[in-house]
Amino acid sequence: MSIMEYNGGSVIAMVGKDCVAIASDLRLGVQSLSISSNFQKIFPVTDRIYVGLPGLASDVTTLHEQFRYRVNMYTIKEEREIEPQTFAQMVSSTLYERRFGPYFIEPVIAGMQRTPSGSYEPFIAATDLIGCLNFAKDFVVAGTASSELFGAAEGLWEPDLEAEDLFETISQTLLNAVDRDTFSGWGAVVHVMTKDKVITRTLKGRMD
Amino acid sequence: MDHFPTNWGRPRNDAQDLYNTYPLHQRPNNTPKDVFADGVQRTQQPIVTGTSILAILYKDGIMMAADTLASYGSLSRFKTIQRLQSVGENTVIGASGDMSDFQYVQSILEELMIEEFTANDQNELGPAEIHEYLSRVYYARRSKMNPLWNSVLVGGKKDGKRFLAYVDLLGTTYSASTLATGYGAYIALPLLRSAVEGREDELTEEQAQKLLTDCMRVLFYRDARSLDKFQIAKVTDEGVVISDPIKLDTTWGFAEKIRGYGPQTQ
Amino acid sequence: MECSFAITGKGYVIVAADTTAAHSIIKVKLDEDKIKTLSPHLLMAYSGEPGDTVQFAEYIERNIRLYQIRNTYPLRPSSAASWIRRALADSLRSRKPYSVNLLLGGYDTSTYTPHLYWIDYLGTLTEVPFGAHGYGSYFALSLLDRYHDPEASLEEGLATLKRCIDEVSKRLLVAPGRYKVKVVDKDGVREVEI
Amino acid sequence: MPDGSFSHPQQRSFNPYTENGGTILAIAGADFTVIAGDTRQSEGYSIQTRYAPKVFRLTDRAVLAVNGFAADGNMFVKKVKQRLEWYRHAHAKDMPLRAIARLIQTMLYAQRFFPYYVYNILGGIEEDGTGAVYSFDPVGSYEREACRAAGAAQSLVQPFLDNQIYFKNQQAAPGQSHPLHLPLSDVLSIVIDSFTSATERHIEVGDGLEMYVVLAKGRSAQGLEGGRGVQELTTRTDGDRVFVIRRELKKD
Amino acid sequence: MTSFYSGPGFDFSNTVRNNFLQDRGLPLPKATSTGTTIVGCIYKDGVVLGADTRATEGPIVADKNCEKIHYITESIRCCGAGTAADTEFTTALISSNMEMHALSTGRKPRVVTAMTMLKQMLFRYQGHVGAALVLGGVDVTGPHLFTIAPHGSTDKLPYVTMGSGSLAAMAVFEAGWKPDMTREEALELVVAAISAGIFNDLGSGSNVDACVITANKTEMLRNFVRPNERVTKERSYGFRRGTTAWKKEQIRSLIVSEEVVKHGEAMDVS
Amino acid sequence: MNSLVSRFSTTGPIAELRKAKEVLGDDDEFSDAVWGSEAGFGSLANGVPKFSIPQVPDPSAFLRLHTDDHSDPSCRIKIKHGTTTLAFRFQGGVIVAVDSRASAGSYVASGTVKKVIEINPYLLGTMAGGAADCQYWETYLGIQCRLHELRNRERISVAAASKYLSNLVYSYKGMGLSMGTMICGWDKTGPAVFYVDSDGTRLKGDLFSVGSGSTFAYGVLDQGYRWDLTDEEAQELGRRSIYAAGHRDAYSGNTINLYHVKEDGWKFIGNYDVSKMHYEGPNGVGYGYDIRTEGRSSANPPATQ
Repeated sequence: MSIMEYNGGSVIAMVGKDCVAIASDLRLGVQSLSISSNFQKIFPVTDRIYVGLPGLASDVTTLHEQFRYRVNMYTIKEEREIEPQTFAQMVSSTLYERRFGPYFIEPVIAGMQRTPSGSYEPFIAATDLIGCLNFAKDFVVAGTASSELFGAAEGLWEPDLEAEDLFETISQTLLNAVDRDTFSGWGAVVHVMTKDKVITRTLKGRMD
Repeated sequence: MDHFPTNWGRPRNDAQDLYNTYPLHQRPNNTPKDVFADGVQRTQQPIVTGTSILAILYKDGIMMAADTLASYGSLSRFKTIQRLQSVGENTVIGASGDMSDFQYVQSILEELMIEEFTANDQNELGPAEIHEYLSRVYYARRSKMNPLWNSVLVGGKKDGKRFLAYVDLLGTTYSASTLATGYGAYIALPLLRSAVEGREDELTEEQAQKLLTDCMRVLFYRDARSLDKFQIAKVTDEGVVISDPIKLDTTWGFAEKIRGYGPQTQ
Repeated sequence: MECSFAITGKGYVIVAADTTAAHSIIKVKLDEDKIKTLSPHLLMAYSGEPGDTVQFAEYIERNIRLYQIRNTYPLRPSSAASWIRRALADSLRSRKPYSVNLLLGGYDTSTYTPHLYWIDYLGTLTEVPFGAHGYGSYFALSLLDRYHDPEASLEEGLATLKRCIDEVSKRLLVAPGRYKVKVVDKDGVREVEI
Repeated sequence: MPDGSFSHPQQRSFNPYTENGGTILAIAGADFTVIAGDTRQSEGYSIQTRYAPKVFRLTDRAVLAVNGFAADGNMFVKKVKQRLEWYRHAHAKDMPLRAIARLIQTMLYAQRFFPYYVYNILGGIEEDGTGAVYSFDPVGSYEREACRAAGAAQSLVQPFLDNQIYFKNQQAAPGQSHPLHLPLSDVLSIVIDSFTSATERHIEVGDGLEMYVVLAKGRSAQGLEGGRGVQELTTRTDGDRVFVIRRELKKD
Repeated sequence: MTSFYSGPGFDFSNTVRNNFLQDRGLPLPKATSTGTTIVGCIYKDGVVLGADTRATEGPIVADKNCEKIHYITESIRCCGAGTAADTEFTTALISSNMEMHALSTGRKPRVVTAMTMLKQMLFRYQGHVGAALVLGGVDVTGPHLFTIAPHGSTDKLPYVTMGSGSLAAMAVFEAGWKPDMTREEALELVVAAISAGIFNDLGSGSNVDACVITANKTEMLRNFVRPNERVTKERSYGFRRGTTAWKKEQIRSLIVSEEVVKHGEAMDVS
Repeated sequence: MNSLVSRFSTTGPIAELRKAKEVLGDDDEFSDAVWGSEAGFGSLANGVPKFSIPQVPDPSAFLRLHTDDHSDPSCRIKIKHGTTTLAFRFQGGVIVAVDSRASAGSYVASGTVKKVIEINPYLLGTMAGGAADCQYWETYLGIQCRLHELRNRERISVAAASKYLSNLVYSYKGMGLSMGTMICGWDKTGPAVFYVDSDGTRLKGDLFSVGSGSTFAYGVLDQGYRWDLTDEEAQELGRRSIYAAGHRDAYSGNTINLYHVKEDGWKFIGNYDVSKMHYEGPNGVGYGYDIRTEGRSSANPPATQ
């Protein structure tokens, strides 16, 4: 039982065709005892960025507060919304600052990045607990069920999924992965982002 | 057994005994004391050791190479040890790791071959049989928690079939067209694989010998417990031939241009 | 061992905590009140490392009070929970962290809703319809899953609480004997007998 | 170092176990069973060999896959084969699958206090002609299942199989239901994709793939016979049949 | 209460808490450390650096195509092995320091300068910053190649390797390196060395990145060789829409729609 | 005399065999039983089987080092663990209910474990702790119960069967066995439940729950338990209690297996998916808290005028 497994929880993000999805389970546990079935680990940062924070629940809240503060400061100073790429770097440096006393969180970032031509393209990234960024082109995962998520996503993910198909693929990946992990589960939530809307769905997952 | 919900079913934690209920015989200070335990000395670490063995398949059979050094810790203790040994007419074995254990294995193999010979059934043990026997010996010793601290390569050719396999102190066995033990598995094996894999039936004896010599040279450059004197054994249809020690030619010319480890230029 | 429970009902939160103060194998005191009234509509049950608990509870009590004096009205339950969590999380980074588990029950007078927050010594915060700390939670949570009703009247709520207490005293080897029970609703805080 | 002579010169106590990587899986169909394993054997970050079989034919209707500590695994398979040979001599027939499963349990449990570090999956055809998979833990607890992955990448492969074989978390289209058993061609595709996915994400999986297919007596071997890399291992002509299909996996 | 402002450098405020958690019997997670093969080799006109592209978390491949050759200056590059975040941030920091140095001195920076900065920084952290680096570049004094170990020791050789695949790669160099190679020979040797790591070391994998630096040109050959492309899957795994059961849905539209309501008559501008 | 000579002689076939055994470590003593069809249990019929013990000063510490994933999460051999089982006596017999999850570390190794072991048509054993320990010893117990029947021409009593098991595992105490089981059945004395564990405890009782989720099961079970429950109520209580544990305990869950022991032997009532119980329940009413209380709110706004 490591600290990362103390409260449990997993997050995954996937890229689709002009859309991106991020999903997490909803369990908050204390080791094997489940406390809450509605513990959100994914937070909106801007209209087009979501960040998932699986790990120690105390740090989920602390880091969420800290990111909110830093993003607000950025918005005030720069007078524009932060872009996903920039936000990822902010997450990375925030974590690396505490290289020798880390937060026990492995963030996952999903968003729609504005291109120079004014359109949006999907963006995902993940970092480890000291801020090493991983920009993948397909999917990123983190949390106690990460190996299960890697396996399921590697099998199920396909390029250029439309938003609705991406929803099915990420949901199936997440649900089947967390069912094989004792510390994740108790329901799930999925956010699918396209250029003009965000669809948030609460899944009917296993409750054991 | 621990009955606490989150630890249910696991062994009880003997570091703390909250309710003074820990079984008497298992209390931390009541562990069974074997008064003779100190008297039993097993090979718990290798003492006089040999380094890598390399072996490959080639067109006519198999070829194996080993240097002639036996080290005592970081001391180059014995410089003329032969670590390749023929067993019967068709097999050669090479051992790295503890040399005394290897000598024991040599003796039981000799005994085995004599017994087989006395059976007089015109049936000689080939490399596959000897490897199987060795794997059983090594596995049995690891199961007794008293391992023979070696990694052994067994190679040979019998009835037109080449054979090459590995066995180590845990009884782990495997077979491949190129094998190496010790540092050879890290340094020489990549070179051997790229040269041999897929070309096992094309490689001539000269090419094989050159390849092994090159690898022994690289090993001598990079393995601190190696020597520039080595032997090559080959097993073909004609039987086993183990060469006399060969001296490696080495060059260290590039070193002349190096000054220091950083900003120095002169 | 320490046990605390809290459950919400129609317009109220019941908070119950055992009243034992223990040192090693000795019960030092049998009627200790481990539920602090932080503001007119806010209750906090605390348990954990002896010493830390009282010190932390008083620190929180004073600061919540200070806020009320400065701003003329008290923090709403969710804000208070967030602030308390922050205080606990920050203390965890200090040289001498507080090791305190909390159940924070409050009645939000502007939305007419009772709120219950479960906070542990690591600074984990989550809102729950019912919660428990201590070994009692291993027995009470499944029981409450079965019997808790968000629209229960106070009598029904107390009956459910009674079930929890009975179950814990039946099954837990180190079950505490007595509990203090407090209720917060639109009329404020009051103690009830059980 | 693989021979232990350099890596832990200070180590006082001898560790009789090591881990040799790789992954195995088995899927039972209505009248066939597929048992597969990769062929890489590794220790630490080194590849020991690119071809070390983990799946072994026991009889014409039973195939055993072993994974974990290779020396224990190989020795265990030898002992099982020995016991099956004795059974054949005593009874003049092959041991039925469910009896082999029980045999493996008692053999594993005999080492309860010095366990074989081996995860076993037994696959084959039952006496009633149905496909069956038995999975074991290292000390012998076992159960019959329809599919199972074990070994280094079990946690990667199993959720994928749950989804694709058991249709877990999938709602069937209105008015339809999920098939109980998949056809052989689908199962083989899923097995191959499981292993290519595991190879992508797990460093200890790769090099080669061996898929054993056991067909119930009388089932046509169409699609298998003459296929690429297919070899038949059946010893008798009138019973169940065993095939092996070999494929390459990535070698990095 | 701690403020959100934090000064430069590392922030140790969590260490007390983390030690406390450890005392409670919760082992701390290990930082992501990567097995890697990185190499460098000097040839006639400059330096060739090489790296594989696999990043691992234990036995799991976290990133199949990451970039391990980091930018220091235009003609100095640095390959990183070890703790991934450390290599990333250490090279970024030194890169910016080098830029500063170049601006304040007004000269093209030298490779030894970067090496000295790196070794001093790593030595200061006594190996706790787990970066093992191969630094290569060309400056006015010619091509240079260094390795920097996590504790801050450095080495200067005509061909170097680092990471878990370093032995495999070094074997290729020892067998094949010769002085004054051409660009093609050097590049081929580097590719062979990285490939030896990719195919023989489980910590290394996927593609070969290379970087050729000469006095007046730097070529970053990202994914120079791709020997490990995934084969196409046997099946398609798309799901029928409606496969997943969900309980509730919420749609947030990001389109700000404004209705322009006309008020009164249009202004008379005649 | 001959045998003595052959034992100490250094030549001849027996000596050869002995030497080979010594070198190759073949310490399996095979009796003729292995030739038979008993699949290895053959030797068991003759007495308690032999186990090989590692030759180290403290074998149980050795075992713990390699198999206890709780003290060392990276230990190699992960033995399956985690469970909730319960059994209780009531006027209509004995209800036995178990979950079906086996976890190895944090990985759910299986969701379909049969944790009720059908010893014979009148005896059930439950499985908690080491899956292999329970499966093996209760199968072995089944053999002994059958032998008892053959020897004495009557069914073994639940008390005797449980005593037999208890004595067996007690002889291995401290070696690292892990087992907590309820032996349930119906004999001349009526319905009976005995709790037996690897510590050597054996308790007769009315109501037991065992395993990591047992506390959660107790929470529901105690509140609903009465001696005079009807069969349907009792079955519902067993099911509901295991659901409660499956829901709250991370190491329990997946499905519920429910058995009812009556005078004419046990009967398998059914297999119920925990998640389906949460959303739909056995008859359309979900057990889940959020399902049960859907639409209900604790907000108490003053009645609007």
